[in-house]
Amino acid sequence: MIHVSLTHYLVVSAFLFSFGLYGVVTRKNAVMVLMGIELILNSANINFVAFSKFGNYGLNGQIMALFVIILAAAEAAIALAIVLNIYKTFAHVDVDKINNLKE
Amino acid sequence: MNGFPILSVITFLPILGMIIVLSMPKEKNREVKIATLVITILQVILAVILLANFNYSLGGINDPKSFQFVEKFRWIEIPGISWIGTFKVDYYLGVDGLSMAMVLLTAIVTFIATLSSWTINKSVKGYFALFLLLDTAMMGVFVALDFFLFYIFWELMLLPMYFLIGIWGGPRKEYAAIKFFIYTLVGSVLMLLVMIGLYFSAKETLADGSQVYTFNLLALMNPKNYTHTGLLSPLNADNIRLIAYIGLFIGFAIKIPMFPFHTWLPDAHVEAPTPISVILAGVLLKMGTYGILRISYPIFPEITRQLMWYIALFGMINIIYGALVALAQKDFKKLIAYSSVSHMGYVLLGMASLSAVGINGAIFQMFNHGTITAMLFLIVGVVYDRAHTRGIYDFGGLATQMPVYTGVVIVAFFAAIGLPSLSGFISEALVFFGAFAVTTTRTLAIISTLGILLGAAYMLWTLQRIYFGKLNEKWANMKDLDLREIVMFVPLMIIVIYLGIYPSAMLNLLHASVAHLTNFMAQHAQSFLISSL
Amino acid sequence: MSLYDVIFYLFALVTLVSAFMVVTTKNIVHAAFYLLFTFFGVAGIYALLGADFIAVVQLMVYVGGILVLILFGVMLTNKITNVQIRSGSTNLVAAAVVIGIFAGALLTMMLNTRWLVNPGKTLITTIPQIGSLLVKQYVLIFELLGILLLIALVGAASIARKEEREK
Amino acid sequence: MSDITLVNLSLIILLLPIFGFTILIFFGKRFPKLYLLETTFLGIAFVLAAIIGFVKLGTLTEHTIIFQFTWIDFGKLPLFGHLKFILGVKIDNLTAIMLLVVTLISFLVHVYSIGYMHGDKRFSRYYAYLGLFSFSMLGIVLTHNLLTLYIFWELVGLSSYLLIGFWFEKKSAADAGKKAFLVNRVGDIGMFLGILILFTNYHTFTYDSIFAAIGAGHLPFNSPAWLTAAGILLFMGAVGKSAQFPLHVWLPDAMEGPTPVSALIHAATMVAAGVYMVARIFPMLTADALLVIALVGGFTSFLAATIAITQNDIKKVLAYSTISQLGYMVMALGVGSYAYGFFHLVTHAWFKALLFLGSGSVIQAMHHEQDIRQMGGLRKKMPITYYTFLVATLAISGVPFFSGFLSKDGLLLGTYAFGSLTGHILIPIFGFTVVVLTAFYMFRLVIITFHGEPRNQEKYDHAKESPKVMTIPLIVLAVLSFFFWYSPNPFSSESGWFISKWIPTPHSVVPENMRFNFMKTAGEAAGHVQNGGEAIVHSPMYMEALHHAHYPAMILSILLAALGIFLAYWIYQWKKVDPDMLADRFNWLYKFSLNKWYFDELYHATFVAGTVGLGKVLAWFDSNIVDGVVNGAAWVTRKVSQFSGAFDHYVVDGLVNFSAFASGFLGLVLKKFQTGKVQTYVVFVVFSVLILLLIFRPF
Repeated sequence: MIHVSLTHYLVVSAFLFSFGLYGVVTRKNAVMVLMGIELILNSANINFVAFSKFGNYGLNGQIMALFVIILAAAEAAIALAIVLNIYKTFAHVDVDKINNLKE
Repeated sequence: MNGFPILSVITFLPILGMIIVLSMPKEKNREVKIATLVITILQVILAVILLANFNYSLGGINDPKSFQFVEKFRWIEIPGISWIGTFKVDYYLGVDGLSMAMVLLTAIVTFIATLSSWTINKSVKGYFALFLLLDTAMMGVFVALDFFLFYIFWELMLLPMYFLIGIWGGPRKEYAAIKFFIYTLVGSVLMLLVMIGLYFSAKETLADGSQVYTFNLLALMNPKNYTHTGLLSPLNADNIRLIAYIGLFIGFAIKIPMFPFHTWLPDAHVEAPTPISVILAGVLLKMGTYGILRISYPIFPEITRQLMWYIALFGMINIIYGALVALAQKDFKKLIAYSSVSHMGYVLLGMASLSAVGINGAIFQMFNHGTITAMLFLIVGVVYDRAHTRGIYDFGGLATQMPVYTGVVIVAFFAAIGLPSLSGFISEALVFFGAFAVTTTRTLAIISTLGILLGAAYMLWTLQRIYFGKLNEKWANMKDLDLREIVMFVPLMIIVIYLGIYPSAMLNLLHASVAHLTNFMAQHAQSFLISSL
Repeated sequence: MSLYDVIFYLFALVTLVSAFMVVTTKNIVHAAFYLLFTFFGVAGIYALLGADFIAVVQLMVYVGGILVLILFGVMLTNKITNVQIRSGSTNLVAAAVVIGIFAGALLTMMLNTRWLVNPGKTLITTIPQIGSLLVKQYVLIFELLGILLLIALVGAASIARKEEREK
Repeated sequence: MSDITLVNLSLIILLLPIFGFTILIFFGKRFPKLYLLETTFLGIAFVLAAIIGFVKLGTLTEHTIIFQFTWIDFGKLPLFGHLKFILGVKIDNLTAIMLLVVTLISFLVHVYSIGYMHGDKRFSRYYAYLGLFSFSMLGIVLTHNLLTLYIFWELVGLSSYLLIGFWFEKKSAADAGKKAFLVNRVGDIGMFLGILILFTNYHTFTYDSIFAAIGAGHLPFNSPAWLTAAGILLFMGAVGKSAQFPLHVWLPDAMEGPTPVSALIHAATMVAAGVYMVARIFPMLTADALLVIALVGGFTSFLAATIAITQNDIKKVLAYSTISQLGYMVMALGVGSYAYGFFHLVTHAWFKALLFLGSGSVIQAMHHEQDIRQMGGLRKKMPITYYTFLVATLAISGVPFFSGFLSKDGLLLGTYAFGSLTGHILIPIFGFTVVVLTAFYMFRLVIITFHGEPRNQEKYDHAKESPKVMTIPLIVLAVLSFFFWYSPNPFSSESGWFISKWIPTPHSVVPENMRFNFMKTAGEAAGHVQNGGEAIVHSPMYMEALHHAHYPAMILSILLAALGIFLAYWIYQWKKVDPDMLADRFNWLYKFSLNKWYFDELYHATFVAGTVGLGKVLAWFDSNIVDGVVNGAAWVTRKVSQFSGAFDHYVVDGLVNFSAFASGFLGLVLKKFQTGKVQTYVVFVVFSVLILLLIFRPF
């Protein structure tokens, strides 16, 4: 078995991304959608850190990962606030039924 | 006065007022009016302070040292443009006798127009904001000494005027506003072309010794500053200065308005609300003649001399034609509008003579026409406010009903006729003295004296049709002037009578500048011509 | 197969399995807990990659912050009394097909690309370097993110509160 | 009394009326009694004028006082040198006499108006206007330069306008005021041009400076023709103001004003201003100019007299008689009979004012009836009015022992001598014909109005003598119409103080070759009688001619006057001939005279209609051609823009519309994809990325 290399990490991240995407696409509950998004973000972060280790860019990748985490926190806060609002408005958080944007 | 930027203050004070007015709540109509009034009063006070500190012995015109209250600094500077070097525009303000008279006139007429705007009830806030913007633009035109700056103010004035006529005007306001706008815009375009042409024809030497293209009017007046290749340079054998002069002249002539470019005026006047007519006739028309004196004359002295007969001819046509057409009008306001055409003819005639007396008379006439026509339009406004009609034949016998008003009317009408002891006479007389003294314009001056008769004819006929005779029963309830209207008329009447009895008050202000201008033109007409050989 | 490799596979397994559970389980609360494991796994991967600081931050922010937030979200948006905590899914098959293809493409890309690998020296600790980068090279972004967080905080509070005030 | 005191007094006289005017305009409505103030002011002015008169005429006869100050200083100018407009007062004998005349008549009219205008609703306004008029008239009299003369000239025009149109509710009154002002303006344009010529050449307005320059041989534009032109143009002002042919048409209409105003302005003072002005500029008039003046004056006097004999309105008769007499004065000046021309101005002022005031008295007694055919027999009802009126009639007819005889005789003598010296006999013919006509129409007026039986019994019954406030001015003026004020000898004024002392004929400054032969200085040494103040411009030849003409002219004029009076009595008193029969016999002549030679109609058809018509044509031109070009340009622009609009619409926009249609179609299709669900979109995104991956195959 070969030694763990960059590709391994990338494959893990690719799977994680796909799972996250699957979550975002299939889930009805807005909170679950959010969870999917978190997964996607994490997968991206893994790539950043991995490239930071194996690439030629020093610690910049880690810094980016850090920023992504911060943004994720902000995004989660806002998104949940919105979800709360949606809940107050529609009494549910089913994204399937929230399609007032149509027409 | 040292260091205090009084000209900037007097020019931009209305902008401040505009901001104040805009920040007021919409329903505070009265407060908006009072704020505007305060601003215009402040402006009059500033103008009086200017006058009190004005040195009557300094000429101005082309001499930077004898301009007063000068403010000059670099406004726009873009260095290192490949084919023109440094592009620079100065913020350059200053007054001499010529502009001082106009600044005074603007301040006074604006104040009066504000009082007259009291009856405006439709979107008051917007009206007064535009009004104050217009005020700034007018003031700016008269104090700017940089062509670029002048042009900006000139154009700036167009915008509020368009809306003031187009929104607050009479039944055909859109037509009138568009006509005014397009006419003036045509003039502006011509002016812009000449301005650019001049810019690329002369270079100013800066303090550090470098030479740059310039918009500085004073630098453009010096034949030494012109380059050999400039299109409008007298040094260039292929120059097109004559065409440029005519273009520029048409640009200004539209504003005067000179026959045959005058037809926007009656429409604009008839449709504009009274205060705007007052401003239009009182100040805006002066911009044309002011521009000619400030820009065309000193920058193109040799061509002015070449064309003086034609200018006088158009002056004469304006006088006679305007008066004859006025005679046939049935609309009171239109009649006054045509009388403006006729009266501005005197200004042209006096200017065309190129003699000191004639130019003195012309500038004095500009001032007097400003005050007198303001009164005339206010007079129309008074009846229009009450009767909502302006047909001359709709009235009759108002003298019985409104004695105070009729007294004012008589003073104003006779001032317009040029009755001695009222200001209009001196200026018209000086115009004739000047124009007659010069051989070129003598014949035209003689013909133009007919205007004195025709002026009296249409004015007295109007006086008789509207004010004398039996009272039309329809107007038996018409009220005489109220206090606000009296306050509106009294300052103008005082000015008209005071300047009629003691014209030196104004002429002293002018004569250093006018003498300087005529001397300058006499000398430089030669040097401009010689350098072109 | 070194210990390093073993630990990597362990973490990768934890991460992927729990992530799969997150997106497949019907129970929201369960999903949240699976998510917790995912975050742990990812943190482990960070640690394996020598990013100790990021790993710690991952734990603190995701586990300590975001996850709690999500749980609160779950609590607040599902009627606890009804215990209707299950959540449905849509278009399962179609999504699975599309995303399967996508994942395939992604994996192909990952595997077929010849990555430029230049393993630098492994640092014992990255914290001083990250700190100095943050206050030197990235100081502007750093500050901006601080402001962004503040805004997000205020914004979230304001959005969430709005309805109540109207009532 | 020093010069400066006299100047100050004269300035006080000048300013008192305008002061009164200001007060009355502003406070007249609140204090209705203020008119008394104005009257008092005029009284004071008269007293001061009398003082000036006594001092000036008594002790300083040969001395001219000039006081001047700078009004506008232009500094040094190219073309004009150091230019100043100077205002000033000139007090010589002419001024002193005129001051007396103006202030006294003005005062009397003020007093008279208290009675005449009693109860008018604009009483204060009336007095204010009178004050304005007095001020302006005194200004004309006092000024020493042409510019101020012109200024006051226009101001009297204004006050005349206001007073003629005083009852502006009447359309005819308002019309008359306008007509007066405009007709005067025509003359004023000429005068203004004359001033322009003089100013352009001499850069001054002062009479004396101009005369000095001409005397030094400096002609306008170096041409004698221009000097003549300047003289005639200035005279045009007088033609307007003194109602000379062809601008005489305004004066009869001006009778629409209140009668005292007619007396003051349109008989005694303002209309005489023209004559006064000609007298002022007399030294610079060339022979040609003088001849024009004489002919205009002579013709005017004849024209007006012929009209006066048929008029039936009492004021119209007097108006034409005024024009005729003014023509006399102008003619006198034209023939070089300077002193008599001015003398006639003074005497005429008294008796013509008297006639008008008398007519006012009659009109009021008859309840504003002005038609003499409604009057008759008023002698018994109104004795004071009648006798004073009679005195004035005798004076104007040139009957010895009255003032009119002295002046008229003198000026007829002048025309006689002129005719015999130059051969222009038309002028003396005019002069002597008018004597007959004047005597005839004046006595016709007196006889029809005061003698015989009343024609309108009802009005007659109500008529009564006017109150004292009106009759006293009549008496004062009547007294002034006797000969003894002017000369101790009732048959000749030569020994009188007017001619021998007070009014010396000024030097002509015109170059020798442009004067009449008899006015040349060459060889005049013998006739140059300085001490008598006479004959300064006149050569011995002229003196001799004058001497020869003396008795023939006097006898002729007395006989002709008698003839006129006799004819009037023959026809109207003794009714030997029926006037209606005469009118029928000479129908067209009668019509011609009655309709004032059709001048009004002529002017109206030509000048007025012409101007108004031209105005209308130009207004049409303006709104259709000039503006039409503008609107046409706008139309063309619009058409072009419509065309390009069409192009835009069908071609450019066609493409656009097509693409819009296409996108609409697509939209219909794609609408299916717009589910409004975020997740669907995500799937699309993923799908797209997949497609991109397939296309670019980055692996």
